[in-house]
Amino acid sequence: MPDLFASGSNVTSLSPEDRRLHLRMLEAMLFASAKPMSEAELAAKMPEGVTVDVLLHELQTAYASRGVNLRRIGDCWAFRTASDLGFLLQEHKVEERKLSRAAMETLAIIAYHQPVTRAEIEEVRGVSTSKGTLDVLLETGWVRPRGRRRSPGRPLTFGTTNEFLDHFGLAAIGDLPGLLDLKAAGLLNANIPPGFEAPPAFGSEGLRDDEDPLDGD
Amino acid sequence: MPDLFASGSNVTSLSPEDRRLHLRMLEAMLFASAKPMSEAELAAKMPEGVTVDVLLHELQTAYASRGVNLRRIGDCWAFRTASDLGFLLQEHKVEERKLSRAAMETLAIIAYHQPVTRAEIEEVRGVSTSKGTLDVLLETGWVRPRGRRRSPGRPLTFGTTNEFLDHFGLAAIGDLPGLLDLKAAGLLNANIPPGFEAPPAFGSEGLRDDEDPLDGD
Amino acid sequence: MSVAADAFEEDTPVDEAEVLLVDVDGFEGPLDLLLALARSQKVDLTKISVLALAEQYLVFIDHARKLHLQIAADYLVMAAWLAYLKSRLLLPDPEPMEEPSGEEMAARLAFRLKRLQAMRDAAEKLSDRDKLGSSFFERGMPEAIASDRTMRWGAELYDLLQSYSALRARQFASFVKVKKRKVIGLQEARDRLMRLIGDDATWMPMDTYLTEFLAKPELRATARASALSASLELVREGKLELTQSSNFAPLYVRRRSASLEAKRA
Repeated sequence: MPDLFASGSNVTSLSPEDRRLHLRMLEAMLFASAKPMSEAELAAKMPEGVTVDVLLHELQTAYASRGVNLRRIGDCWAFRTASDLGFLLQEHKVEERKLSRAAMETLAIIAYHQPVTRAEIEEVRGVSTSKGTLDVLLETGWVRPRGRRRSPGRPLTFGTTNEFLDHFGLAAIGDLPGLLDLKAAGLLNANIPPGFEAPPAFGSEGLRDDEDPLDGD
Repeated sequence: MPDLFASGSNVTSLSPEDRRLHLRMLEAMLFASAKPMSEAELAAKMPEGVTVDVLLHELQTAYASRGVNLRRIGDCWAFRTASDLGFLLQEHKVEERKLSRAAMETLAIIAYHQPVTRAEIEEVRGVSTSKGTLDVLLETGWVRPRGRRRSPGRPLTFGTTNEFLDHFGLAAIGDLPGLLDLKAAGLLNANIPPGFEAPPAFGSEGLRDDEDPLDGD
Repeated sequence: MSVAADAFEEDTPVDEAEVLLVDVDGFEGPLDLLLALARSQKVDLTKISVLALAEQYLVFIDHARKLHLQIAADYLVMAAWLAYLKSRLLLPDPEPMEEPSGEEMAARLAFRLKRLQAMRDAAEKLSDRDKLGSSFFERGMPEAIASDRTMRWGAELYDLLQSYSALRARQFASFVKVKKRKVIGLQEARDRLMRLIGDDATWMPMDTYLTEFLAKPELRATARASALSASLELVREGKLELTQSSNFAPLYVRRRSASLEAKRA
């Protein structure tokens, strides 16, 4: 593999090793910085007598044909994606949003108690679930309507999806820690009354005996 | 200035321009993201049929001697500053919560013995794990429940995450310091390995292999 | 969160009473103490003498006992086991038995010590590594060009487990509340009986006076129990009389005539 820094020096007074180190130092600083850095800021971190601007231009040339370019922004410098590759970053502008506590709790109930109806979720949570909460969970793609409970009103039952397993790194729903496991891990401080273990987590696949398929209505 | 992509290709079926573009695309995506990206994520953005792993190894070699290195982190990749240049970047230092000795020991046992159950951790340490130790490790994001052991009670098994690898600068679990030696010595077994020698017991009758008789003095 | 924060510093002792001298000395259980003693033999762990180690341990525990220090049970269990191991190592093994030989037991112990030491060394090596955020760093300016924004929902498994356990913990609390049944106290039962029976000297089933409670299933048991206790007390004091025709038959109660007469007199 040819070396980016092997030749083409225009700083001949320094040993190649020193020059190489100085370029590496600049690269690291520009990479880690949360904002563009001025030549003065960079120079303050470099050994005395290093001509930072010459090195920066050298780096700029080296990166000119690459996926990332070294750009001059005012009197500052920063690494930026090559402008022709901006289309690749469409997905990286993704803004990560945290689920609300209510949504997290509802998700946990659906995961542990599935298949579960909205009324059952509300019973476990002790508060009524706003329509938005379930909508948000459906939007995440981690929750899906599974079927209908064979009971008066035939309410919808909810369960988790494969994307849910994927996101949380679980091989199967049965791998969710039970209450005793949670307690052992220090996550659960309460005393578990005897006979109050977590409900068995059912597989997300297939319908239960008391469930009808969705398209049955 | 010599070009990183000018030669050394091991992807001969593609035109040099295509290969060059693919490398640039990977560079751009990996530079843009602070979080490690999986090969699958990267491949999804690349033209079909591109062998991403070959290109990534190529990039890794190209960046090996630079101020910024491409690191493999499990099935993910990320650019990180070279660790010998950390002294330049102390202002970016993240305040690290110090783990207790017990937590560090538990983390090491999980890393080296994974998948490992809580009971097995306790067996190695010789004490019951205090409530909260596992909780703290789960909260760091370095440890996760992996699955369940196929044994009575189906206890939960724990393992490490990609964040663990990233934090400790490991490409894979196989790179844990001394892992192979420990394995060879049988020290990662739950049970005493065959051939693990019983240490000499003082005062026991007879001579051992490494003893000579006390002849006539 | 304070519990978790503490755990970063040190495992928190469960109970004050469990804090012993041996623990104060910084040992985390018998295996930890044994390992410290083994290291004091200043030899390679593979070459330690398990017999000498057993003796050292027994002396240590003995010493602690002479100082009248409380010693946690697991240290004593280990002491007993080591005393047994010692005897097995010193005496020739009897006929082959079901249980492992002394040598095998010693090897097993040495293995556990070596394994624990190996994990401690590994933990140290991990701590000493160059770490993200201290020796090497991620991109400081991850690029996010705004337009066509997609949303990604972030949630960690830890958050999920945490929510579920918090939710269940809340329910345990209310579970306990439900268990707090209403109880009819003795005094209440006594006052009630005295008030309702009044001067009535005719035999009436006790339940007559409890109808209000007996209508509520959850109060039935407590109302009967305290009414019975109160009535026994009142009989002892000479204020009431009780009668029953056979086992489990209804209990009849009336004001004791003698007391009535006494009152009239």
